[in-house]
Amino acid sequence: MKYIIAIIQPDRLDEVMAALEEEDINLITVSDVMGRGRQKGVAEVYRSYVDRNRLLRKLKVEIAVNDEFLWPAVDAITRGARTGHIGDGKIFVFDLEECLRIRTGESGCGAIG
Amino acid sequence: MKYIIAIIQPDRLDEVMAALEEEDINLITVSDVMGRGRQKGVAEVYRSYVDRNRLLRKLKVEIAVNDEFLWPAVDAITRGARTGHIGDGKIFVFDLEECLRIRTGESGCGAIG
Amino acid sequence: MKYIIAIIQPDRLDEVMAALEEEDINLITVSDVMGRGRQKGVAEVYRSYVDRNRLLRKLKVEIAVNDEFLWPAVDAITRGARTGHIGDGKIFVFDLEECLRIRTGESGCGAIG
Amino acid sequence: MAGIDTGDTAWMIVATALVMLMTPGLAFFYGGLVRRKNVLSVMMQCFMLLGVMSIQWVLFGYSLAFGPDQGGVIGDFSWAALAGVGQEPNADYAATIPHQLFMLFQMMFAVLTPALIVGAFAERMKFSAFLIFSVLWATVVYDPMAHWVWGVGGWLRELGALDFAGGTVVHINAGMAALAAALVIGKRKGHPDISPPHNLPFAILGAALLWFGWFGFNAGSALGANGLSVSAFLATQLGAAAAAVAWAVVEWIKGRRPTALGTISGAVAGLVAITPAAGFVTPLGALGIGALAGLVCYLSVVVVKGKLGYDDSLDAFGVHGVGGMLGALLTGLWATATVNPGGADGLFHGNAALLLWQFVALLVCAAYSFVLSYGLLKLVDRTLGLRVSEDKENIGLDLTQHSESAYTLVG
Amino acid sequence: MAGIDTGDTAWMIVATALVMLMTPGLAFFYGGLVRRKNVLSVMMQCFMLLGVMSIQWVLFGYSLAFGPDQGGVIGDFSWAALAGVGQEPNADYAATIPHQLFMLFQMMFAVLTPALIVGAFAERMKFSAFLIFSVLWATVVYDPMAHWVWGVGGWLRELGALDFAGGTVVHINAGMAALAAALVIGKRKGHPDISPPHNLPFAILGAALLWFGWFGFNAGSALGANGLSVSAFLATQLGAAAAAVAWAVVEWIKGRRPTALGTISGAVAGLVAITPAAGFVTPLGALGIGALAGLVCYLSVVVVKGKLGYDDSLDAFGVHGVGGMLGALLTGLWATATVNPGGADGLFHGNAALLLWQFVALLVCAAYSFVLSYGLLKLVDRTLGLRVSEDKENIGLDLTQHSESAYTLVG
Amino acid sequence: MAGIDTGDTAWMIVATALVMLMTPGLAFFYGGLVRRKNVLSVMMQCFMLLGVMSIQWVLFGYSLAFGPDQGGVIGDFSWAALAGVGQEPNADYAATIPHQLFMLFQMMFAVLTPALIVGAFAERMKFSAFLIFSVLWATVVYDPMAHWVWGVGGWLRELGALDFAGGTVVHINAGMAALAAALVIGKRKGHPDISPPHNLPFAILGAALLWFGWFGFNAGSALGANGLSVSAFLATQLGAAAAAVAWAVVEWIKGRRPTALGTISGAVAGLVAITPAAGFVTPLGALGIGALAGLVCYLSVVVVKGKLGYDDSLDAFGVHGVGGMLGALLTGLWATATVNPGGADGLFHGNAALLLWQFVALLVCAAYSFVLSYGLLKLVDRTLGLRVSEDKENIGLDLTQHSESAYTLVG
Ligand SMILES: Nc1ncnc2c1ncn2[C@@H]1O[C@H](COP(=O)(O)OP(=O)(O)O)[C@@H](O)[C@H]1O
Ligand SMILES: Nc1ncnc2c1ncn2[C@@H]1O[C@H](COP(=O)(O)OP(=O)(O)O)[C@@H](O)[C@H]1O
Ligand SMILES: Nc1ncnc2c1ncn2[C@@H]1O[C@H](COP(=O)(O)OP(=O)(O)O)[C@@H](O)[C@H]1O
Repeated sequence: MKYIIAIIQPDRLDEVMAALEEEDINLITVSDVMGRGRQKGVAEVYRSYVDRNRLLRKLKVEIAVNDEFLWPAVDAITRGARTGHIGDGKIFVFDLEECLRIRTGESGCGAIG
Repeated sequence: MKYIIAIIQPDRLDEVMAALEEEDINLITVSDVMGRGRQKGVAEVYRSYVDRNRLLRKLKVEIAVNDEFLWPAVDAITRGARTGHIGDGKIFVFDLEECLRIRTGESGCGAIG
Repeated sequence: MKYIIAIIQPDRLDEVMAALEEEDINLITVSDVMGRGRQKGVAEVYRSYVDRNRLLRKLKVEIAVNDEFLWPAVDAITRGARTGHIGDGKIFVFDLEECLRIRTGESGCGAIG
Repeated sequence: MAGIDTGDTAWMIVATALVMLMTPGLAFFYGGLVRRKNVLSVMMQCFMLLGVMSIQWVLFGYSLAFGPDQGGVIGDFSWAALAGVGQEPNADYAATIPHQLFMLFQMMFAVLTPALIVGAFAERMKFSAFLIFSVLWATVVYDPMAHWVWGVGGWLRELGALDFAGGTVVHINAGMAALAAALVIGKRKGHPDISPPHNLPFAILGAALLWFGWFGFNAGSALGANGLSVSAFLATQLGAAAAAVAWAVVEWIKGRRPTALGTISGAVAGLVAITPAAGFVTPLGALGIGALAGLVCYLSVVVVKGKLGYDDSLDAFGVHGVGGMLGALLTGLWATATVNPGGADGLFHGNAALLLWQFVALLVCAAYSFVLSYGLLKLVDRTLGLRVSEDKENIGLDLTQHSESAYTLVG
Repeated sequence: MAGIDTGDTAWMIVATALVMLMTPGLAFFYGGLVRRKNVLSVMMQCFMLLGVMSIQWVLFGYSLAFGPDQGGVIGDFSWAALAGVGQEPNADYAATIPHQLFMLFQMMFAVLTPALIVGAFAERMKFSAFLIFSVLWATVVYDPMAHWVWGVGGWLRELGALDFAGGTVVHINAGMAALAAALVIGKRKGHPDISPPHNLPFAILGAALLWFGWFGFNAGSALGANGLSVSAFLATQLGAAAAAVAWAVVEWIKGRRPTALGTISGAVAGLVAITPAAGFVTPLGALGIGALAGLVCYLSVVVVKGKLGYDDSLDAFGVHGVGGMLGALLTGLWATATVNPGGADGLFHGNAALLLWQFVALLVCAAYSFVLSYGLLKLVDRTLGLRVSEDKENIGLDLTQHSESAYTLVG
Repeated sequence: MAGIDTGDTAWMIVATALVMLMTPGLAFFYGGLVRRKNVLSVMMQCFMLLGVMSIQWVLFGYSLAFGPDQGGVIGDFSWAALAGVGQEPNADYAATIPHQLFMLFQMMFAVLTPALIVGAFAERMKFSAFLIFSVLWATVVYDPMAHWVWGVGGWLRELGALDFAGGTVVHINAGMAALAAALVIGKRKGHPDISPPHNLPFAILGAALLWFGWFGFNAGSALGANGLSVSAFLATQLGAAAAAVAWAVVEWIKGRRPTALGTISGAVAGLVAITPAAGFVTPLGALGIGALAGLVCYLSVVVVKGKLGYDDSLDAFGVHGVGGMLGALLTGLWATATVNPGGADGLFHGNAALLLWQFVALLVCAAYSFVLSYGLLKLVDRTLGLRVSEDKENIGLDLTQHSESAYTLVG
């Protein structure tokens, strides 16, 4: 099992979710993060104070998948999130040792979906 | 060492924390996330716009434990979070390579607790 | 490749970022979390209700690095985040299997920076 | 128009608008204190009352409360749909402003009072049950009591008890109904370990709007722009100020820190307690009433409530009920005819009788309100069910009762 | 000063301040409904109009609108920079208050009206384009229409159509301009799958301030503290109340839940629809207008808009345009000279002619506003460009147009 | 009551309520600009002053400021606890409204002024030190200066300097105290790299409430509902409008974007600068003062402050101090007796002397305020300690001073 963490532009979530659905991947977890990457943010100005805005709003998408879904998932995220502009984000893949469904107590591959 | 990420219902945090305490696991990190799982959300309605509400509020609980605490922790989370309804959530377990306590510089198993 | 998750005090972010820059590590992802560690929070009081405040505000910093940057990164975080007081936080290190840059599709070590 | 004074009318129009603003103010005061998943439900309840109660009042509520007296206990229906309530003054109630303006001023009270009760059953009542209960309560509890105290011929008005701006009809009444509601509907799941207020600045905003609007409530109850309304304004400001400081000081003395929530709770408690007294007491009397209100409501909310263990979510009883009763009694102590010749002297000015009448009025109204509210709530519970399912309570009322979330989380 | 009535003046000063507060109210109503990345841009636009329009009005807008008549269509420049507009009353407009106060009261309308249009093009217009458009629009569309309807010698004023507080000049006018704007600027990226309102409590706060301020708007339009202003106040309260309830009830009946957003949208729709009628209808008439406004605006926003598919982001047309036109027509039905001898009877009181005049006035104004607004928007689009780049729309207007974020995310 | 005018009284009651609302307005203006961990501390400080200063004022502050004169420098204690301050007018101050109403109107100024200083030491002062300092400051600095400028027999009142609504006593005074506070307490940890405003919509809400309330402040300073109060209202609106636009335009010209924070900062700067001038200048004069205020305060806050390097957290000195001094001087230029026969002509109307008096008054008051404030702050610092420990500053004042968090993060 693999665990994917993707950092994407905040406004690409709908596209990413749509692309994932096409691959039959429906279960995800999303959260707000701030990121500093290569993208240069717009400087923010507050009276005398100029914030060079090193941190930009991003979304973090987390998906646990069985091994055979890894690449379809990665491709789907890439498809949905890519605009070709700097700041599109990154995908990180981890090995997932164990997965449990709290409701039923099931574990392993069967618990992922 | 293991690293546990649990996605639970927002209102089960107190129960989960209590259950963890019984196992002597006190150190955790919690954050707000939105999740899409099998649970169907209530549709949200804003004038003409109906949001099928694919994302529901969840809490993410992260716990680093020494190996012998893994199953007690997983059991405690399950105990605290389970209601038997769809949407109860998932537990993901990762291998944790290293752990350091910033204050003292300690590392390894001793730094976890 | 390694993936670092550091939990730090909310007001140490600037120092941590500065220390990381000295090591030429510029790409990070930051988010709000609540943590319970050894630090005892200030009790919060709301009329009749006293919240022993088991959860304190922390920041979570995530950094993916190539192996040779792991220790410089960990040291930089430690340097930036350490105050010597309880509550300074923890650093967790994971093995990162794969990393992709969404914009270009690049993967592996080259995609990290 | 004969007899209309433009200055009095100008002030009373504004006072009416100010009292109207108190209901949204309350929506923010309460809304900031609940959990994030229930904030809209509380605000929606307040806003809906602004709609429903205005209509009820115009159609028959005003007539029941202020219309021609039936045996001292209620008005009849002759002013229903505002028949005969026009632009001319009605000298029985206010000789220098249009009758409709007096009616409007009272309308805003009739809107606010049931909204106060919301604090007791917040975070767990069905919206439908809330609506039915509120309309019934307004008709069966509020309108008659308003008639007793303010209506021409009302039996309490004749009795000689003093209530300048509605301590009895508004605060004791809502407070006792709140107590009944907390008892009937039961505790919230998890009580007393409920997460803290989700947005204290909203509660502070609400308190500020309440304080601001209360000038209309109290100084407007003089029904004109004159020395008496100014005196009531002054008492209002001092009651709120003293109680805010008192609550914070008590917190400090008890070894805790002075809190923002405590300070605004104190302010509201002071405003409640000064309401019946506003037009009858000197500035020093107002300071005294305020300080005691801060202290007593602190005790009732922080000490007593904890011991009794019912779940009055936002302390509607602890602040409005207790503060209202305290204010009624203290009016019996500090009232003086030197401030208002239309008033009476209290115990501190040599007249013990007043205190007795205050006590009688308080007792009767509190009992009436508690018993009828309890009955109505049980009735709604038996028929429609008062409380949402546990599952819905977990998810939150915003989503389950109104299909909305107050804030977006991501994006 | 000869002829000044302190009571009337007191009320009109306050009414002016209340109408001023409506623009920030609108900023919160709209601001709460957009996405988090655009909230400041909407608030900034409203606030900037408070600055720019006040200046335009004083320099020449007031003179164009209310100055000496030129052929029934516009005022001349003789009152530019407020020449001759002093502390003495101008009996043509308001005999008992300083002329400057009348001018100020009207200023707040001139500020608010262009701000209403913001709802249509929110989340995608360049700030510079917005500014230029607004100033042009105020000068070319608003000022003349204000003259027609309110100016001494204005042709619509002579015609006999009724508009108590600005249903035509303010709401139909802004509503039609909003429709033009939604058509010219096009849909937001992602429409109709736009994330939900980022902060509904802000929208509720905005609605509360609008409701509160609207008392100044409508009851102030009586230009004095008298029976008529009270009657207008009452109609305002009932129009808002009935419409809020009606919208929520329709939602409920259609098998959805009653929503907080629906309730406040209904309240605003009711306030819009009652605006032309406020000084001419009985309380029951006001209830009728309000209930219909809730129903019709619900249909226009939820049913019709969805089908037509333009993107009026915050329903500026659906609420202000539709509600304004509905109110104009219903005034033709429910108006009665018994409430206001200066008014006229409507169809329900035996006079069909009024409905005709209402219809004519509505049609002319709606057409004038739509056509000129459309032309102005196209003009600005061709020269400066109306819309931000797609990239900037993605990032959000707060950052790209104002270099600011509304909220901090971490820390 | 002999001599009371209901219209004047109606307006002044409302004006008093409006000025009261400025303090919560300021709480939101300041509260939105600080970091999330300190928002309650700022709001709490404002709210606490609403309590404490009201009490101080009634007990002895009003008597010190307005009571029977002692040598031109201070009032005596004969009006302590409002002895003799009743419902009858006091013709020395305001002949047509109850004396208590004049006292109340002034009370709201006395509450607001120390609250303005909060902006300078926000995010790092101990709550206890803040409280002690504020009460001392009100007594030793504010009350005497109010006497000099407004009290019968006050030496500055006799001198012939003009200050319509409190530019000197309120804004210069608070601004200089703020400068002293910024110097004595020192920079915040991390300055100037402090995170941005945590909630700009709150700051916008605060600015809106300030603007709204300022109508009471300035137009209320005419102490009646008449041509002068309307003229002051107009000047207020135009001062704010011109300054808001000016600040935004300067930002734009300097190659940045026009910001929402800049616009509201400009509005406040304009309101400050027009305060002393409001009742003495023509509309064009008001536009001029506003535009200059926007420009000069921009420079003082964005350019000069950066160079000098003290940490006036929320620009209490940069806006209130600088804006207040600018307004005092510009009053000396633009004042004209045609607007207000009780005023005087300024330099532009041929009278250079006024400018001199304005300058003298400004200098004396600024110096007095700075020196005494500095001394008081040092005193409190030596005895109680002004500043929280570094640790507490890190954690935030909400938690460490008030045991509260403004918002919940999870759940
Ligand atoms: N090495 C990294 N460690 C942690 N987060 C990263 C890393 N690289 C990128 N990110 C996250 O991804 C976001 C996008 O990265 P960026 O470099 O702007 O995009 P691009 O993919 O176009 O190079 C960043 O804002 C940051 O949140
Ligand atoms: N494969 C997954 N990847 C990422 N997050 C998941 C995954 N499966 C579940 N989750 C998270 O867990 C939450 C609960 O899952 P859900 O399927 O509703 O519960 P249940 O355990 O009852 O099947 C989801 O909302 C989502 O946040
Ligand atoms: N074992 C753990 N699992 C998850 N989070 C942890 C763990 N240990 C510490 N943390 C996080 O780190 C934060 C700081 O830990 P704490 O024990 O207070 O600091 P210290 O490093 O001084 O012992 C905690 O609030 C929590 O968020």
